[in-house]
Amino acid sequence: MSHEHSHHVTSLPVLFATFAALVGLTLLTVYQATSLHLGQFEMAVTLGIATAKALLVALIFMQLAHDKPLNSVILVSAILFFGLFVSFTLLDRKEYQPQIDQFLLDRDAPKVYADP
Amino acid sequence: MNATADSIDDGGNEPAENYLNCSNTIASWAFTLDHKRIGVMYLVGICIALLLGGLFAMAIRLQLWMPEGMLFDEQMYNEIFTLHGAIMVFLFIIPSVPATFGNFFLPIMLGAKDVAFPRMNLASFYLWVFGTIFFVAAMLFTGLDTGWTFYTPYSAETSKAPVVAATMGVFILGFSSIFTGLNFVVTVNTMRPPGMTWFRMPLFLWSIYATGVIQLLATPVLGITVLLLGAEAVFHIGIFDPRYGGDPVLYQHFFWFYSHPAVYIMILPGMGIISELLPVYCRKPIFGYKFIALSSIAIALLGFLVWGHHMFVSSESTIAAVIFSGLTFSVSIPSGIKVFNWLATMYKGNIHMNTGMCYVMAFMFLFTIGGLTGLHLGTLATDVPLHDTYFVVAHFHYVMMGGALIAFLAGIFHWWPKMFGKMYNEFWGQVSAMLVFIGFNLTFFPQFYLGTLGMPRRYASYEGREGFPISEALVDQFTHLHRVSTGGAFVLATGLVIAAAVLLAALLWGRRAPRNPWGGATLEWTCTSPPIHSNFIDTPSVGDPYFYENMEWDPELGGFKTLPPAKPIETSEHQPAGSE
Amino acid sequence: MFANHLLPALINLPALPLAGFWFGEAASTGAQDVDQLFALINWMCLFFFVLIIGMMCVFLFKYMKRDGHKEEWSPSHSNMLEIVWSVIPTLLVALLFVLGFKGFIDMRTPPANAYDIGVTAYKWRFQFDYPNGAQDEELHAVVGQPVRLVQQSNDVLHSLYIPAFRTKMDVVPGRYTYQWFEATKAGTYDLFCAEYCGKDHSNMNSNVVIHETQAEFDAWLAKINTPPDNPIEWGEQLYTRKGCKQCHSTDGTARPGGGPSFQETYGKTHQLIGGGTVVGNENYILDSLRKPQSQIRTGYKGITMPAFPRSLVKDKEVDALIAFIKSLSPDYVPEVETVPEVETPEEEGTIQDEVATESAEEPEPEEEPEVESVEKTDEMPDEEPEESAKENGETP
Amino acid sequence: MSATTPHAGDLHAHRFHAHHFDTQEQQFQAGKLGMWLFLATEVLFFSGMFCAYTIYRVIHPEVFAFAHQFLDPTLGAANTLVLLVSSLSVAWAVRCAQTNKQGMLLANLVFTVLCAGIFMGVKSVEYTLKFHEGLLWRSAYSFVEGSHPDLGPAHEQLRQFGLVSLGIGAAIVVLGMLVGVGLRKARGLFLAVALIGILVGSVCLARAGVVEEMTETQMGQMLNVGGYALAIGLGSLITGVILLGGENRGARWAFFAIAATVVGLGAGCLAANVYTANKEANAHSTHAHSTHGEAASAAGEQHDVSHDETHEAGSQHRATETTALVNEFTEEKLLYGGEGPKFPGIFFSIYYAMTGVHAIHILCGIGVFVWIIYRAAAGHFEPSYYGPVEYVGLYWHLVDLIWIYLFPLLYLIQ
Repeated sequence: MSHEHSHHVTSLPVLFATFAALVGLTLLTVYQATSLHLGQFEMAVTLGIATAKALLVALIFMQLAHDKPLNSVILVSAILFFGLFVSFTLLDRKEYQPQIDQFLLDRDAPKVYADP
Repeated sequence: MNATADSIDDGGNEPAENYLNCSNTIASWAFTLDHKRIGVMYLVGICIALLLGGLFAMAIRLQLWMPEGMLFDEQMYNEIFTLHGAIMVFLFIIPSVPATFGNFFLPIMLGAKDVAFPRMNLASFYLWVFGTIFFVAAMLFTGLDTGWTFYTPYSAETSKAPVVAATMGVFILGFSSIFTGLNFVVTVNTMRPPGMTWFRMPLFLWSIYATGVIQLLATPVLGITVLLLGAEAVFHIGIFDPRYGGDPVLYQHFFWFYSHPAVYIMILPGMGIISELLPVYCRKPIFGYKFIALSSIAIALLGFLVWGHHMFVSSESTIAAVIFSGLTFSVSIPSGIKVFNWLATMYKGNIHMNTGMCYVMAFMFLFTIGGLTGLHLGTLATDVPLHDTYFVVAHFHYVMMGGALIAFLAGIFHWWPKMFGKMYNEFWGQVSAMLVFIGFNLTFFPQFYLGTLGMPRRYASYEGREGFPISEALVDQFTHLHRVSTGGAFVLATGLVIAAAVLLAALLWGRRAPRNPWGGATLEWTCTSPPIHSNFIDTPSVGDPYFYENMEWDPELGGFKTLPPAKPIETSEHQPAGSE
Repeated sequence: MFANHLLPALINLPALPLAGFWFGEAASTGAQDVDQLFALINWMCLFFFVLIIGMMCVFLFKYMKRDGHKEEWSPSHSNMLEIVWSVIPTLLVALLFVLGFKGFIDMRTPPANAYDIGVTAYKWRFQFDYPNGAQDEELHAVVGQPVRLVQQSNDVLHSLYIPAFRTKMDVVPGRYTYQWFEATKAGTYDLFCAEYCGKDHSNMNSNVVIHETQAEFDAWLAKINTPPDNPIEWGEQLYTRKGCKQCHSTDGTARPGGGPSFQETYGKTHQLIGGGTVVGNENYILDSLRKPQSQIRTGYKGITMPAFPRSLVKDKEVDALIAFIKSLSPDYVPEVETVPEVETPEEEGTIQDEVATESAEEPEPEEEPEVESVEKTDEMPDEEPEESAKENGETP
Repeated sequence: MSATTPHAGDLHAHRFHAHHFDTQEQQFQAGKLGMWLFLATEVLFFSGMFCAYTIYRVIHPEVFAFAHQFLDPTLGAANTLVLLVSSLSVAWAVRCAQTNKQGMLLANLVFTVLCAGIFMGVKSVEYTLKFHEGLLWRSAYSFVEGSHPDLGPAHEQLRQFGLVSLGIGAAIVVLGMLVGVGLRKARGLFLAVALIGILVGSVCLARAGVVEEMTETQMGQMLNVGGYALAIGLGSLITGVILLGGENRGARWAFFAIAATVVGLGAGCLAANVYTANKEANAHSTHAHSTHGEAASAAGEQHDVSHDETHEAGSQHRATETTALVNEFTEEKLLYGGEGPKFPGIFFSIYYAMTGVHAIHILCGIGVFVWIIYRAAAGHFEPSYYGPVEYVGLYWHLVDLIWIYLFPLLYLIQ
């Protein structure tokens, strides 16, 4: 195995095709967000398109598709810990939101104690 | 194993030049890329931090001698305990073992010339220095009184300048920590020598590796947390500060997502040192190698799932508290596995009670108490009264100080001959271990009781305020316990001073150290004491790191010498479990 | 010193855990549950501690290096052992989790008949609001009556901790937090702030008074709800009760790290940070209380003074405080006419009168009343019909 | 793990082979692993802000729906495209290093930095606009009509200074490339100066373009921004022609394609600015205080305006009602309350935190690219040693990747 070929070299057509796909997906997401009204699916579709783009960048531009699996593992585990952090925090935050709402409600309501 | 008797030089004729004396200019130290010199510079730095943090600790203990506070007013006391905590956590414990012993010994244990990124390593040290400068700035501004946790909204509304200085210091120290961890992970991953499979690495490397993983995954969250906190204090961006619609409990989530795993950054390297020292001093292969190695990784990963247990009474929701409590108990299992395996290693050994071993025993005693009292705190119902009391203070000092600091001392006594080529006075070393052990227990055990009686932490005085005195019986009990604690602190300090004196005296008057004074089988004992600039003359060959049967005490050398192996290691029963 | 304090403490120390009295007196229903669980964990810990450290010591002495002793072969791993010492602790901690979980759910679930007491924490006091409108800085309750504390914070994080009831919950600004207890014994207990909250954190304690009978409690409640007739006397009480005393003296000296003395306040002209002066009159005092950061006198760190909104100090109470501060002024002459006036519900009128008199004497007569009226309209929603009397005096 | 297996090509010692690595392959893989680990820390670094975003969006969807309308999706999309193009050029640069195409390597790297400059330029246009409209973070949020300050004569000077420094910057880039290809000694200095010129230029221009009073014609603005974009496009075009003359035919055409893209982007940027300018003009001329933009005020009603209206209404979001609410607002409410008319500020807190930290990453990227360009011009990289190009490329892709999420999450909320 000669050194020049020990690393994957991405061909130009692949690079440009990836780029074209990325631009296409960007236009799609702008169109979807401004012209289509998908209601409850909107967030999922937006994030889905973003993730598709992210995957293209990671797999082809960042060459994860041809790289050692360890590097993919690192990226994936970073994202997993990201998810862990956000999801646990969000879970707790949503649970105690009523106590904040109640507080704001009371604060804006007339005072309980008789003001002079 | 291709080592033969004649290929191993046991130190008969040491080369005159080593990493310490190969060049002498200041620049050769300041710009060195040698991991050993960087490790030594770190050692000096963190010892200064320890001294500083220790002085603040003594000030705290003295203050609490009298119920009304002996030395300072409240404000001053608050600043002192804040600096004690922040300095000890960010400047001392987190970098202590990885940055000194990790830097010094990780490449040597791998038979490598250096870590993967030597320049990044030096950068990491200077980031530590700059971070320290920010802390000094925070001290000079006077008024960093937020506690080391920087809880909002208090940190966002008072004493802005020192808070911003200190948080920026933490931010920079975070980078230092990330660089160190990254370096170690990459080094272990890519630079292991031929023959050193994952399960033939010394256990110290496993623990440093696990620590590196935590440093990489947790520290950036601290970075963004302090950055947002700084923005909150300066611009009032309303994410954490309730005065602007933010949420202080959210800050606690952010903070503990780093700071709980950080606890394992502190203790895992300590456990690694114990796993390394124990078999050497017991002359027995480590018991359950694979379980100890994997439990390090398990602790590192499980450590990320439990941060919410710092918030059981911080108005975290009940469901989150329950989930976090359940997950918290999971961490106790791998920790328990380690302790039991250490015990099993001692079984039928030939225990050399050197200073290093004395500290190892102290560690096991203190860490057991620290770990077991974690059960009181992990259990939801009992945590409620104990939270934020001296019980917690005692618990984490048993783990962090009784764990991390004692392991650090064990390591320093173990490796001092290798690092500086001088033997220390064994008797005084053991005296220091005794004093530290006794002093430590005297200082912190009464604090468990203080905590259950209800003494809250971070109190500058405990007599109550005018018109509302704390009940007399309680003040009496508090006073007695605090005084035992303060007395113990002086014993502890004496022990530490003696330890420092023993080590420094060794530098001046110590006998020249042989290559292998304790009979260790890891690679650092095959190079000279102190090691030469490039560590090894020839690439060392890798054997079983816990195989001691081919070693023999040589009174002439004052150390151990290696005999040809009785039988090839590959077929030995003493091979680590992992290689099967 | 050693003989006096250290020695007795050392002698007592081993006896303490033996007595089984880790916690102090248990005075609530929940406390007994916590104590039992704590004792269980203690025994469990003791067992493991003795096991581990005992084995360590035995090995240490048995296998210590000595002449002729050599290490012996023993297996270097055993999956059976590893499983044993993983599974048994797992089961035990699972048990602890379940027990702790149960106890915790009880702690977080107040009974339906709980008596609500409002808690407002501020630097560095707790204020308790009773349903009948009474306010006090002591927590009072009755034996056998479950009490739910509805907590809010005026500034930073605090934590209300009652060791005797084994209960604690942070008080968080911007939201409510709750805790509850049911006392089982009458008496006076300590109450601490357990979450670090700044300078006087260690002085933010109070008492919990548990009354034997409901009648006793009601009597106390009625008493606390009736302020003294004399506003100066009332002001003096508030001076202690609202925490002014911690930072402000009454003898002209400045407390270290605190604020100006009350004696130096009324009727003097003060230099402000950032230029300008202010005259120590009623408006100044009101502003200093409601918006302390707006006018900071030179030589003081205004940042330490928390704002006291109306939920903490009612307007009536402000009047009393002003009367008190006024009485401290060196050139104070008791005014015979005003005293009966403040006793009536129309204290607001008093302030107005005084401001009017004041403005006649001050160099800037234009500004002062205007500020006053803005202040009042800003702060006063119209929904106080029962107090309409005072509106008459000041609506433009 | 084959890191320790020596490669045939590794046997000759390379000049950039660090002494502590056994083989060059080992060195390359170590660097790459290090970079990936660093990227993992970057992901977690951003996680804090994504967490804050998620939480406040889940709890206050109405605030996000209201406030995001002040962001211009056209500018956001333009910046997304700029970053995508730069990602392509970086990937291409790596390929060039692998295949030993020195000229294209250099060209691609320089082009990437230019893209970074454009990104920062557009970003500063956006920031300036928001600053002057009072669309700031929570405590400083003060969205009031007609809050554009007049910079006076300093304004014109600023714009000219921007144009001149941009021109100088572009010229020095060209010179630097020439010198880099010819005399491989001093081009690092040239390139650094060039980049500083470009950055200063684009920021100044952006400021000048936005803060302008509308009495200054829109034509002036068009010229500014157009000149800016065209200068960059032409600069890289000329550079490409000079650099590639005779070196590589296929690549030359490809480079023309890139240059055309840059010009296109410049035009897009121009269009975006014209669009912005039109919005301004509308706001001032039609004084139609229509209530399109009343939207979700503090009361928290869900804003429901079709996107057409949204676009037309533009800055009419400074609706009278909002203004009225701002006036009603009292300090006490801000200090001790969550919601108030200033509450949309929470969106901008998060917006500034996320995009600001991202922009700092872009700046750091520019810094390392300068270093890489310096080394590329010095001819350090070749198929057996191109690690640094790949590592910096990975970093740049991650910055792009984060923006890929920031764009829809901030600009495209419904």
